[in-house]
Amino acid sequence: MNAIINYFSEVLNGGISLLKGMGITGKHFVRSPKEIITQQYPENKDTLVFGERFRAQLFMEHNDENQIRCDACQTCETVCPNGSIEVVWHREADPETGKKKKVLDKYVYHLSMCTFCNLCVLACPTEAIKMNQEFETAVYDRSELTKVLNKPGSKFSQDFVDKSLEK
Amino acid sequence: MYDFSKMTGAIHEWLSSLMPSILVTTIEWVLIGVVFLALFAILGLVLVILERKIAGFFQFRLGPNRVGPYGMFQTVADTVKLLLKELVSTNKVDKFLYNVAPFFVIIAPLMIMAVIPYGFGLTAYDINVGLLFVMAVSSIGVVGILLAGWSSNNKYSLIGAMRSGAVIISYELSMGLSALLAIVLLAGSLNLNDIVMSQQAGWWLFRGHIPAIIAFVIYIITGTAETNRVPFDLTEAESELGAGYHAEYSGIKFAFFFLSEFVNMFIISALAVTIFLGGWLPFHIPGWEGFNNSMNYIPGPVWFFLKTGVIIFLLMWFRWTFPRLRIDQILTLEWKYLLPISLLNLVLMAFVVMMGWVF
Amino acid sequence: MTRTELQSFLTSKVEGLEFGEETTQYLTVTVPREKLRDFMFLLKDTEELAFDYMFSLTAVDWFPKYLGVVYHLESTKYRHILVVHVNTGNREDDISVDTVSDIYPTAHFHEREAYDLMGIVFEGHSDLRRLFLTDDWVGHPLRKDYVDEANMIVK
Amino acid sequence: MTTTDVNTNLKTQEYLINMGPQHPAAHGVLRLILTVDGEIIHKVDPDLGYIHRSIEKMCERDTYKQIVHLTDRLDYLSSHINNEAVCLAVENALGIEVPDRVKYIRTIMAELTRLASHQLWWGVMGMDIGALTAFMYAFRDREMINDIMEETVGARLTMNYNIPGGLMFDIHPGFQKKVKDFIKHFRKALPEYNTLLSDNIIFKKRLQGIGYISKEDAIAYGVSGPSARGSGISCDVRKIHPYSAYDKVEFNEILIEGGDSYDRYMVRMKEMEESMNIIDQLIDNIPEGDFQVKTPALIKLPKGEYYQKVETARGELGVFIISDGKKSPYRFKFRSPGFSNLSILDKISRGHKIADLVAIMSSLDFVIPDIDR
Repeated sequence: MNAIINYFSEVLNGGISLLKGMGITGKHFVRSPKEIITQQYPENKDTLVFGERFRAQLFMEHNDENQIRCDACQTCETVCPNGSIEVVWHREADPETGKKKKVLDKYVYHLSMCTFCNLCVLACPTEAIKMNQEFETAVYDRSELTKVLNKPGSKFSQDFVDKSLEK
Repeated sequence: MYDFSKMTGAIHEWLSSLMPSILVTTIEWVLIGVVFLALFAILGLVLVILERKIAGFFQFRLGPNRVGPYGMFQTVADTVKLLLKELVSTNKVDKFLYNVAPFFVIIAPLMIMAVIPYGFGLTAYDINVGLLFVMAVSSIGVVGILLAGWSSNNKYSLIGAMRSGAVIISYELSMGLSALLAIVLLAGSLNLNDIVMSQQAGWWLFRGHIPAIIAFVIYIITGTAETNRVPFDLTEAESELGAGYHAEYSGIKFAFFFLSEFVNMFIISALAVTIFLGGWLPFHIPGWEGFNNSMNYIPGPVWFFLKTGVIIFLLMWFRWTFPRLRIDQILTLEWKYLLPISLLNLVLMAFVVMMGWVF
Repeated sequence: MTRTELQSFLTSKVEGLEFGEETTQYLTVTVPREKLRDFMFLLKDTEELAFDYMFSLTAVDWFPKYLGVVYHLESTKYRHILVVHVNTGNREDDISVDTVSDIYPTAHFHEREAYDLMGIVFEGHSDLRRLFLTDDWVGHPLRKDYVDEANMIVK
Repeated sequence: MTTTDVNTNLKTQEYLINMGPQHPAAHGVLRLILTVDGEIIHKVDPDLGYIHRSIEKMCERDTYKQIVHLTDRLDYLSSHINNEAVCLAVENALGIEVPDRVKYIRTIMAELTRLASHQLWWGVMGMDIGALTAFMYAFRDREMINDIMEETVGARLTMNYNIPGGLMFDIHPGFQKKVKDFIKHFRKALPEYNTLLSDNIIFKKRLQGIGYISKEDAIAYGVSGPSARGSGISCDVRKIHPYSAYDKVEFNEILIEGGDSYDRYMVRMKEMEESMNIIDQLIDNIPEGDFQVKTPALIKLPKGEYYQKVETARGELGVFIISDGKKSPYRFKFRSPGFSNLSILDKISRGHKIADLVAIMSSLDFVIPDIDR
């Protein structure tokens, strides 16, 4: 007799547990218009909010006079674990002091090799490079992933460095 | 109640007056075939979008929302895509069986659709062994699944097909023998139209009280198993077998399997409605004459599809809630639980009918 | 058992053990190759030691002398930890070490990994195949003198 | 004819199935070569290496500060805890004591990571068993953790927030409030998880009695983490060898004696509650102070061997460094929890069905990059 009672109580309890589960999904089905978490991506592009620290890709800050804060010290190049940064530079005599100084030619950034570890940004003594929030990095050709970060004709400016370090 | 046989009779007479009878029969066949194929396609499209939308809402998503308003034309786009796709198959398949399998699975639901009463006098093939016909024909579908699994020459497909065979053969038992037979005892007929008409005083689900409710629950469980849907979807078991029996199919052949799953779901629901929920009969509450009269104004087919929709929603609700059973658990459920209970239920029902305890 | 107790206990039981310096994090002991299995049995079966949990097996290339295996053992009962070192004869042809996979089943996988990447042959291992790399791979990548000009970026 | 003759005549043929490397239940690219009789598994032979990146070899090339970001890619679901392991090892070797603030933040972050990992595991477990909706419920909640991480750390998955000597930045001003909001939300959501799956009869039947690991086996095979605690072994590194702020918080080590898949499942479910308790205790008490200690630009560890254990979401992660005094380690070994947990798969899945193997695999919670390294 016990076996029969067990048999039917098992069926009943099993059924109840199933119904409870359906209750959970049912509750969310009824409530779903309020709860929808889908983001309509390309349409909501303008309203997308990122954390200010979100690391998408490296960029170099230029001011209005096309000046940069990078003095080609190559710290970022040595600190990068993946070799995604190449600093191309030459020596030039400073017109005021006459000392020979490094001058940046090209700041080459291989996005394809970057793991967004942020070590270069931390290491930079002049805060010349930063991470921006441009996360759409898909391109049609692999060569487009190799970027030159400094704009043509940009010049290193000590004032610019001082200004930004003050903040 | 509008008798649709008047309309069809009028068409038949009009055609007969124009041409010899053999031509009339041919034209009528073609007409009915076209109508049912259209119904089949429309059902497939509607049910697929419905499933995806409902799944979305269960999961706080939007579901398809790109093609057309609210994504309503998503399935149309998908169908076009599937039609245009290349038919890829491995060269190790058993060519003939591989190609013939999709048609098996599509023919079974098409044939069953012929005997279902959609409205008063709206049945393509009104035979007196309707229920028996349904049970017999629905077994053809599994042949298609077995053929697909076997001919694909893929171990995953084979496992899926064998599971499907085991499940469907065992679940037909409690579905046919007990759940449906219980109502046949009440209605006293195997003809689906007669079963519907016998429910004019009230649906069998309510009139047959406890045994009918048990029969209905068992029918819904077995029906879910017959259509290979969650929690009995182990034939295609996404996480175990990839796609199971249709893993090697692509393009329109895959679409056939896909469609037949949804149309099977419609058929299971339609049968549940016909047998337990009064088919195309309107919803009546005894004593509320005004309410009942106003209900009568809604045409039968609308009632039929409305009720079917409710059952389909129930099946979808199952799918988006439950985990999947294992093969031996499915067979245990059938042989140790459903079959004994439904046999017992049959005896109970016979007793109820004998004592005349039906409302 | 504390570190000093463990050291004196082991010295009394087995001869030829070399203990590491005092400053190391855990008690470190180097075992002669031929005594490894006996030593491991002793560690596992002695009631007072009960080193039943091998949580790490590391293969090391002590370039250019020999290859080595480092076993990290812990007792789930007493929670003391012992590091066992064992070294092969050289790096070229005498590179076998007795297996401990029957004593500590977890070593079964770890030894396959060590064989695959470092090339140490574990004598008596039931199924010593490459684990990560393909069967026809030439060389053992974790060795210090392994050269793969195509895939390795040397800074 | 004797009975033995009948048996030999009835013998069916075994066959091989390749499960993976591309398989929905492999959770990555794990290939299992199954020897099957019908649906009964006779042997499981894991074939690894489909995403082996040789991180240990790369570590021998990099400096200690650079190594940290590689560990994000081991077990990507507990990336913060992996970072922490390397940083702790380096700090201990150098004898650096980090400020309490760092310890607290690290612990909170680690527990958030554990929660996120367990949520993902829960969703995927549901999906492996066939309940598709569970996945979305888990992801809704996991998204909140990811947003917290994005705001404070700057990345959602591969965080790289720890550096030897502390943290990369201080926490975001909104961090504490967001974490509290999340905990409040998740305390309500977790009972839903239990009603939807844990109490479900089908789910229970699928897991109970499947993949039994005995206490002895679990120790011998080096199983660790929730998988071992489901067999009743006390192996929580946070309790046994406390690191960061774990000695300052009260929490229970969840132990269930059963040893089957359902017990492993329940351990993780209850661990989520414990994680929330730990965060509750710490979140309001983060002490003021620096978020990092100055370290030399090029860290050189003294000659010697260093080992650091931490408890990731999957079990015990060990970092073993052999240093020869140079800027890069001489040998860097990760003792990954998944690798040892995988070694028992063959033993416990024999005699079960293919569907059970899927359940066992998700109950052991594999992350393949963790196994392959």
